Amino acid sequence: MNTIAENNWLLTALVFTPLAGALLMVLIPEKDERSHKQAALITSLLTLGLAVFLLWDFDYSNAASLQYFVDTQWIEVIGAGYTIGVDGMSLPLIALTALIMPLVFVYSWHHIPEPGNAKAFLILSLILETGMIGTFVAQDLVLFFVFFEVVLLPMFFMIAVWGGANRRYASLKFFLFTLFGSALMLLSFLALYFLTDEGTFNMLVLTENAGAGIARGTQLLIFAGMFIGFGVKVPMFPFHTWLPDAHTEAPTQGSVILAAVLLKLGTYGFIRIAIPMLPEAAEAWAPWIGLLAVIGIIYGALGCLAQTDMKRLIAFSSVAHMGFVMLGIATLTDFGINAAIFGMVAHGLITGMLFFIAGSVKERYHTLEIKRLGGMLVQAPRMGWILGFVSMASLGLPGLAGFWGEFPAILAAYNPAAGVPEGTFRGYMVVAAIGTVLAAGYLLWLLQRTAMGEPSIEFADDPNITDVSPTEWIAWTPLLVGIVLFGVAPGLIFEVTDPAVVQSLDNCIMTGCEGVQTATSAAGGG
Amino acid sequence: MSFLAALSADADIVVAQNVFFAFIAIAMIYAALRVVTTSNVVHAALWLVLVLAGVAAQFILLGSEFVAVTQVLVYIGAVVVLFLFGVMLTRASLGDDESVAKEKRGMAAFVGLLLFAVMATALIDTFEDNRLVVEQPQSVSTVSDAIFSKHIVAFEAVSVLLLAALIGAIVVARKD
Amino acid sequence: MLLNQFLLLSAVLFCIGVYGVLARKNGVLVLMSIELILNAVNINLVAFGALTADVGGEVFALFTIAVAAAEVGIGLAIVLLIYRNRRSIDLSEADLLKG
Amino acid sequence: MPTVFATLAPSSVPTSSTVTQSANWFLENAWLVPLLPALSFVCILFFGKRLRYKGAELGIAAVALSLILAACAGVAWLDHRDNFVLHNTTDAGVEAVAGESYVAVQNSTQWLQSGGIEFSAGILVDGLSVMMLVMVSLVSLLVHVYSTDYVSDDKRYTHFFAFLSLFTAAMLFFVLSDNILQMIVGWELVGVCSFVLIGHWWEQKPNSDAALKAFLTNRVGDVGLLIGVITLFFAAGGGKTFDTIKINEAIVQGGVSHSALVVASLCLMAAVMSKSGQFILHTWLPDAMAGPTPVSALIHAATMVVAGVFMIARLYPVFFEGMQIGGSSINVMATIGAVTLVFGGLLAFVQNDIKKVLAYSTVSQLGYMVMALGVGAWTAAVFHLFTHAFFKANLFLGSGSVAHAVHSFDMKKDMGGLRKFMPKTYVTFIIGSLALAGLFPLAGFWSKDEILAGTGGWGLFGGTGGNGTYTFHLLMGMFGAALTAAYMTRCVYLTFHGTYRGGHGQHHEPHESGPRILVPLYILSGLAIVAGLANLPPGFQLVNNSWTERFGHFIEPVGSSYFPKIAHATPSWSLAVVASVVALFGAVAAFYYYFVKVDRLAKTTQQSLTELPEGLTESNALAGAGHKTLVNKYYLDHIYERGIVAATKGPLARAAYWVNQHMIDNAVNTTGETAVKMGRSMYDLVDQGVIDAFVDGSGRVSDATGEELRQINSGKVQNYAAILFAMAAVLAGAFIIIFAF
Repeated sequence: MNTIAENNWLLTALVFTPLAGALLMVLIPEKDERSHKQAALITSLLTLGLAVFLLWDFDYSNAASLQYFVDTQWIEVIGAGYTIGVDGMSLPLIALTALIMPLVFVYSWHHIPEPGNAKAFLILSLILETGMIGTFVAQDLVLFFVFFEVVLLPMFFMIAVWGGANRRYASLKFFLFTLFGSALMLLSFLALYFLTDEGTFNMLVLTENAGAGIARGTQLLIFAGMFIGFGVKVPMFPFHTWLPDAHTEAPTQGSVILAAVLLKLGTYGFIRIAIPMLPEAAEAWAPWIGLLAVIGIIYGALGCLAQTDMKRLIAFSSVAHMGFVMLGIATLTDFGINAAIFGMVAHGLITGMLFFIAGSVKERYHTLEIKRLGGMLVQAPRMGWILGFVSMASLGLPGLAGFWGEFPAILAAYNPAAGVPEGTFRGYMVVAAIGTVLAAGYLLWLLQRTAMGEPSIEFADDPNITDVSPTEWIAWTPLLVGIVLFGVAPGLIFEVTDPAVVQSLDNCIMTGCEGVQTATSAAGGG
Repeated sequence: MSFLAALSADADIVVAQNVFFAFIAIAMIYAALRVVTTSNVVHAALWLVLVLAGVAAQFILLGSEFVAVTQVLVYIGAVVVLFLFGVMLTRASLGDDESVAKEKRGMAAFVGLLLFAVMATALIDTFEDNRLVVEQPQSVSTVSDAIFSKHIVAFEAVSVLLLAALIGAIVVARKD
Repeated sequence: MLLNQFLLLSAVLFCIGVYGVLARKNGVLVLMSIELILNAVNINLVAFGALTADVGGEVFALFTIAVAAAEVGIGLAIVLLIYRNRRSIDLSEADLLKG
Repeated sequence: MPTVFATLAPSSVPTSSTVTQSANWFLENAWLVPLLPALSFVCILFFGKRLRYKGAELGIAAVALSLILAACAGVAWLDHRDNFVLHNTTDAGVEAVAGESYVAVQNSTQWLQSGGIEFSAGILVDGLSVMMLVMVSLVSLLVHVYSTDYVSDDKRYTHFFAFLSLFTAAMLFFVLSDNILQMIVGWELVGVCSFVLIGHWWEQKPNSDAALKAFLTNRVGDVGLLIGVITLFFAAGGGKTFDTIKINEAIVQGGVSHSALVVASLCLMAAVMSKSGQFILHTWLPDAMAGPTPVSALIHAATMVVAGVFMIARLYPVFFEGMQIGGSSINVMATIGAVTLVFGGLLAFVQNDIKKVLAYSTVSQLGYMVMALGVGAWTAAVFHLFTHAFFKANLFLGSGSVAHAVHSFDMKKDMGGLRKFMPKTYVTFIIGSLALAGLFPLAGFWSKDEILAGTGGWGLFGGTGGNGTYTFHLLMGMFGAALTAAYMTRCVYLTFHGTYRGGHGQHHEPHESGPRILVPLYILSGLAIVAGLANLPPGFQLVNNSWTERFGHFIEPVGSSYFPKIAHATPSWSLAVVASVVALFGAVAAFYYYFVKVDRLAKTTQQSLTELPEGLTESNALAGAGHKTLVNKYYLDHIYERGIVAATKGPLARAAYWVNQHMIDNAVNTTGETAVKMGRSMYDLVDQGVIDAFVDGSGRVSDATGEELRQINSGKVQNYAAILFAMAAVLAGAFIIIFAF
């Protein structure tokens, strides 16, 4: 695979700027909350600046190759390297992460959750950012794993310390689930290391090797390990039960980060690691992934219909949306995987936004119980309209970002890669399409009961209930603009991801993964 | 059996070593078991001394005299004394410890045995009958050369760690 | 001598140590069990050092001993603190993490 | 850098021989027509409240400009249709392509790229889309003007105009789409605007319920749309394209498997049924009358609901081949249309709400259009779509004018005798009603007659030809015509005749509406009179031959490679006469009942009556012996009343309504409730029960002593450590096992 090693300081700077900021903040006394907020915001803005420079400087004509590539020794004895690089697949996700974090800090300006301690909260957020960006740039399995786990602890503390009433249970559940998945994932990584001839953790080498020399049965086992490891993070049915709890209990910022970026680590792992490294096993597992994906779509939607809590409903909707992403991935076609990446970004923007709104609703009404809310359009009309707008985006309205994650995924399911059972996937397609109806159902139902109608007597004259505040506007506007922008011009993302995805699937051809081969060559011919 | 084969094939010195090893090992395992089962804290500390001394003896068998000496000095000389101080300061009953009754032995034993089974399988599977030939003890100068050249950074780090631990212990245990 | 006899001995000690850590309720005894584990590791280090005729094994054993000393110091200080606060060093009562 | 933005640069479209890129400026740049209202939406949203007229002026200006552009495009199309000669650039030079007369204009740019395939966005301008452009922007402009008065004191005035603009933009975008992906976008966007505008007064639960119902019903159809579009994408031509023309051409040339087309056409039909209110997915449309009346006129009568019809017309080869319209076999589409038109007409009888009468009437008329497409009468369907837009918008706006005066939509309680108070509205309403009833020479007559002729079932005088002989559908169409005339007569009587029944607790009498309401009514009723002349049947001897069939000539893409070869029915004088007589018969029956009998009874009893009292014998007893004699004298009347009118108005319509309200609505409600129940029970049982229990249980298993129930969460470090060590051991074991492979 080609790599371009110019400007190779950039990614390192991007990854470690938040960490440096966090270290700096350790020195500021805890009392000085304002400085902390400023420091965190400036750090994240710096990171965003670097990300914007990355977007500017990125060679789009070469989106398929890794750019800003760095490859140095890190832990010699086990052959783990500090290998980082970015291509079209990871670029949108890095940009998303860099965008979300400043918004979170802007939102935190007036909304540090109970029990306070802005210093710790903000430092943890910055460490999270390092972990997330690091995961997206890592090109070495050990490095990937380290960053993947760096994310875990801050999130655990965020939920356990700043969470709601049932936070301990939720945080522990989150921790145990994810740790369980990570362990299996690590096992798979080690197996790959030992069983390939090269004995390396370098993802480029492993991708090019694509499972050659490993017995089919072993490949299936290794893939299963990754499947569970990444699947827990996604989260796929039936590993999803940590998600509603974690989301419900987490502070607003935690929910936003969790929904916007953290869930993507799992799907990104599938695209970047599991499928290219073990294409043969991926093909064998694809129908099962697809099955769990569509179960997730329907199950998540039905779960939403049963919820009485707004935040929990949104959390369940994540299960359904990530089902679409996984369905796209399971088709093993360039169409599907492009759709999946788009879906990740769109879900990040939309669900992140929904959680912001839920946080603000909670702050105003001190409850998220749907039947007690109502008439938000009367008391806070702008917020009500934003909720309506984002609901529309979430249910996949064409012209807004959500559609481009859903529709192409359903489209890809009509014609999955050869070697993947076509009839089965057409069945999945129909089920997924029905899922869109249910999505409309629960979102509009939510909208009707929270935003429409007259306000309930309980809150009718509550002076706390105000419309969107300036900080909220600043934090929300970029997300809203992004939802429209990517909805109108989906090419902005597809153009970047497509070459990388096509090449990633092409790589399987060279090592004889026939199924993917025919699919991509057919697509290329069309 | 590879063990027996190894024993019979070796020279006298090796036989002596093996006998010595077996003797010490059995004593150590017994002592260690007593450490984790006895209900008397002071007794436990004393059994621990036996284990630590056995480890020192094993070091000598392996030709690492300097480490053995350090083991005796640091562990038996300092650490165990520290433990005894700890026992006294916390005024834990010098006799039987009532908390023994609350122990969850089943769970712990299960985990311990499971772990041992896995490790033993892996070890026997991997190293089958690799031999150790200890020609002559490592000289102290070799060890010191290695510490102060190749591992100097680690050495410095450990010294800083010790300092930090010292300060930390004082801060934590201070009365106010 | 076989390498495995040392390794197995070390494994036995390690597992006994783990048993102690898990089963014991007395803080001081848990610390002692941790010492067992550390010593098991040391035997491993030295044995491998002897196998490869490398001095690194011994050097690291020495470092471990030093770190263990520090660990015992801090550990006992924490136990003292717990004792002072709760008048007991029974770990089964230290369950602040309970959800 | 940003090569990303290069995507916005135009890319050449490899097109077929009946498509050109270079044409008149107005045709090439027709995308400006939807763009203007879209910009106006954004501007109204952000600055509307600060403007002098609160944003209305922006909307009106944008739509007026759109109308001008659309009209220019229309004129340009007239020229283009007849005079454009396609040139082919070859090595030898530029040469004219012979034999092509119908050349559509396509202009597109790359939109996105995925899997190495480029997807374009663009416009397809041909007769059909130009006609829709003009029609939509015209009706929209009139509705805008009308609304400035109608909703003038609404608290969300600005917001209302913003969404009117957005709707107009979305609808124009939809009709201009050159590919089906873009059509989905427009399709859904108009749906959302409909949702927002139906729920305009969302404070009341019924309104938001209606909005939800509309959106969800449409979503159900959209499942079909998605699947149908995807099937076409992969099946049509094997080229993986969304391009409408390419798909149509591939089908016309016969390169597409029939089974795929069957699937695609059936799926798309589901979408049409929901959007265009076809039986059984029509129930949302009457409920949608909860929205403001201008919205009902624009969205739920003239434009959005015909989106389904437009889609069939646009993708006609898919349906033509998929449903085998060429034969005279009973095909799904024609039958759905026929059932809908009768069913809708019957339902219109029993409504008391004037808007619901019109709503069911819309359902019925949409049924005509779908039936026409189903029997192969493409031009007739599109022509009916065109005329219907004017007279139905006219009727809706007229009903709005009435309701504006009496502050109610209930004909029986609050209307009656309004002819005296609102003479101008009355006249326009009568014109609209007559046009809808299909009486010569108003618009509805011509288009309905063409549809009936198109069924090809009129064999009495030599047959009318066409694509097959659909006698059943002809009969249904005839019956529908009689029904239409009858229910409109009833509606007119209840609203404008008799004596005024409203005004409870009101100080002032109802008064005529202002000019901003009346002028749109005049224009629309004018169009309702003359629109039918656009497509006089061929062989219509009263005018010069060059005046006949102009609409069909300019709109129907006959001879182009993207349209199937369909046969045209020959118009028949006898059919026209018979159909008119049937319609008149319906009108006369209803007229006799209301204007003669009820009116007389009302005068006798000095009451304002809306019906004869329940039960005909009682009514006779009440009317007195003289009246009884009269009734008995006219034996035929008796049959009408007891047989046709009473049966139709009473049991049949009531039964149909009952089915509608109970069976279908219930089914919808039950489905919804079941889904929620399923969700809840699944959540309780599976999610909270099985899966969580499994997780918690696994914690218990690792605890050998099993002292505490929630061991996993005991808070004791040692338990955590135990799990940690055990899991490490298990993992190491797994690792060893993997090695053993």
